[in-house]
Amino acid sequence: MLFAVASLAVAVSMLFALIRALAGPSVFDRILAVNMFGTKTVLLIAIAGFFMGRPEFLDIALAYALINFIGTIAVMKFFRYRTLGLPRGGEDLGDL
Amino acid sequence: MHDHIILRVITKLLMPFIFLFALYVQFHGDYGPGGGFQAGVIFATGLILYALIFGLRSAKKVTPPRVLRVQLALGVLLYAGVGVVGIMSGAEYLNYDVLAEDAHSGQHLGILLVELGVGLTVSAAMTLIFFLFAGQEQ
Amino acid sequence: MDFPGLFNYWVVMVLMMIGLYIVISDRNLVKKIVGLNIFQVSVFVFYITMGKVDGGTAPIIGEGIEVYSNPLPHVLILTAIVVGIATTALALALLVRIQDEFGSVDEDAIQKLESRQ
Amino acid sequence: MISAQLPILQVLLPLLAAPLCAILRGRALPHALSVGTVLLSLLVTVGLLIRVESTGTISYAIGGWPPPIGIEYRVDQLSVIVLLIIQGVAAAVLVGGGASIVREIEATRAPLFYALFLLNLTGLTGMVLTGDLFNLFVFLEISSLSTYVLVALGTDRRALLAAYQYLVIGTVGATFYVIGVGLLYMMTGTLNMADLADRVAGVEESTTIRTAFAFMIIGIGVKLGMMPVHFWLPNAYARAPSVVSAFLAATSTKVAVYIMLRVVFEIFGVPMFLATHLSEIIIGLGILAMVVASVTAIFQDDVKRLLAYSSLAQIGYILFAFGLATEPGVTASVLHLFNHGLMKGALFLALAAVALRAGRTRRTDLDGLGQAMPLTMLGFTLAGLSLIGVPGTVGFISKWYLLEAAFDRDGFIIAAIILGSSLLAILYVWPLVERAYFRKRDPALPPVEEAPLPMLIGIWLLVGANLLFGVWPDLATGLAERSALLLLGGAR
Repeated sequence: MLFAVASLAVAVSMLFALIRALAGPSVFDRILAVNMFGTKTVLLIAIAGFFMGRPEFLDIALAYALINFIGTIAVMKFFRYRTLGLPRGGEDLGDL
Repeated sequence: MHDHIILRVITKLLMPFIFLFALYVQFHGDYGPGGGFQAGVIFATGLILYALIFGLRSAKKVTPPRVLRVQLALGVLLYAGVGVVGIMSGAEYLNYDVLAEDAHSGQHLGILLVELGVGLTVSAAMTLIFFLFAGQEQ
Repeated sequence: MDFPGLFNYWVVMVLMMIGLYIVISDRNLVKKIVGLNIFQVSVFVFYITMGKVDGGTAPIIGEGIEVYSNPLPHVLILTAIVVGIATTALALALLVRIQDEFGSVDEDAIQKLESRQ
Repeated sequence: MISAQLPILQVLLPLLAAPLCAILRGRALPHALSVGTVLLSLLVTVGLLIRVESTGTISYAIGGWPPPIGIEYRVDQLSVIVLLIIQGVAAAVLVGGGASIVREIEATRAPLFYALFLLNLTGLTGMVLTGDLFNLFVFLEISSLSTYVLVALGTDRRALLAAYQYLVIGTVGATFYVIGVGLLYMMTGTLNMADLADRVAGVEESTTIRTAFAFMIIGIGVKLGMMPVHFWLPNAYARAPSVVSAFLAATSTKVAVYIMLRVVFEIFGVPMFLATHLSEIIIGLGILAMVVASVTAIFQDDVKRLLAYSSLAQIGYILFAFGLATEPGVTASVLHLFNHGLMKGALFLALAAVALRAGRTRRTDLDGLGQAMPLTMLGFTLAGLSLIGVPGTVGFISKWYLLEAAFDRDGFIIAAIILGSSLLAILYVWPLVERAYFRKRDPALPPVEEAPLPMLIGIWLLVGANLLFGVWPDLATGLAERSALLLLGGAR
């Protein structure tokens, strides 16, 4: 019961994130929404692991959180500088 | 450039933990979820994060593509080489029983080495792929 | 437990058809790769749902757990996922070269370029 | 001790050499390493041939896990005949292709080229040896992925498009195959071919098995260039580097046919093949390919493309004989699979020599080459005659068995079509020979000289095999007949 309520709550907030991701309007809204969606996925995995008595799921949640974080940074950098490598042309060192 | 100080600091804080986590997944693979492929990807993720924040050039200084290519080949050789040890000692290819005194620890050692090979190859391949696509001139 | 029934196969089939349709119909070469990925993912879903055992949990050894899902399809599909990643990376690398050589990733534009020569 | 390890060595040698090649620098070292590997592999194949002929089917359990739990490598007559063609052509192509590789592959890419070539060889060999359906898929993808890159290395920029097209269609094909394997696994709970053959028999009538059958046939059909899904093949063969064309044309579609033979006859069995009317469909598609592809070949300007269409037509012959599902039919199919590999290997390698010396491979580039490159063109002509089916060459042996198979089913019309298609082969081969011997080379073009010695050795090894197996066909026909027996009777 508790599991159903908890996952329903997370699912509803994921739905909201999804709506924002589809509605936009700006690209940064969408990125933020997708990032939030990913965070909620981590939460969902953690909840599932907790209530099913499988703490091993936390490893998966951790890996997903990591990928989500780096993915968001990569997308942000790409939209800001239009490249993943060299933001200011050839001579610059290409860091943020 | 110092205008993204938060990202820089967070990255520096996070990187060791990412690598630690990768190693955990690598060597914990025979007890929990994980294994060479997942560990390799997580390890590469750390390098990719570094390249994203501190630039491709400094990332290439840390892990030159040439070294990555050798690492990639070595991983495959390690994988195949473990199997060859089986042949050398008269058993079948990839038979790990002969790696140690008793079959059980032999299996354990064998799968550990094979997963290490997979991890090396995957992390090198993922990083190389990122370098390739990020290095495109616009 | 009647509701799910063959539900997973419907999902798989719909995804598969969407993917295949994009691969065949879209003129943009990058979108073709996206379609190809959807197509492959449908097969991954197919394998993973296939291994589910009623009442079974994730196949990680734990204390006091009796029933596990069948891990073999998961292992097989892990291999297929790796292959899928390799294919996608290779396709994208080819596309980068195509963009360099032809200046476009649109099938029609490239064909026009070719026929003019 | 070593003889027990032969099946795995066959796969392992190129697999170990490939990463080593990738590490090395320059051209000479990787070339030497890969030539050594390929020759050693050929030796292993001969060892396997001797063992199979003396003791029958070999089974090798990887990791010591007995089948059907573990992955099993099985070697029987059918595997050996396909292995012979793969390893033989690989050896001839690598020994002979050195100069062509120097011309068409940049120095920085050379080590990777050799690594990919060896990986491709690994994949093809593995597909032939493995007795496990999913392991087969893995090898299929190893060989396919390396093939895509090899095709993309072509000098022409359109090679990129050809590789892309091949990648998309090839991946769809491979995925179809995986779906089929998944459905089979769902019904039977095993992936081992021999085990599957037993278990499918019990559930043969179910829709799931038939769906699996359909998916697998379409998936493999894409890979072997079956007529309606063949369009990737001419582009890929025509635009790949010459050496790669020679290797691919002689081996990759053959291995796909081999898988089709195994899947259809060993796992599903003849009754189901006939009951689903697939037999008629495949015969029809084969005949369609024979006629349409031969006619298309006549009108091609690029000789490489012409030979690619000719390959499609030859696959038509193989498929037609395969579709008969009788013992003479399957024998002819296996035999033609072997013989066609020899002919196409020789033709494409000779063409690689032409591309090396004359620069291009359009029809007009062949003018007067009979005088300028006498040995190369003599080899080309002999292989061309073999393609037509002149007595004394392997082509004749193939045609003989094909006709026998057709008459066996009272297929007089089909026999007439086979003969007619051979006439079409004359129409597309003869003009090339005529150009080479009876026309003068355009004086405005730079003069050409004979191909380098290693290349001639490679070409004449294959041409010699064409003649040898044409005069003394016992080895190939014996193997083919026994594999037909094995496929049609042994598994059940």
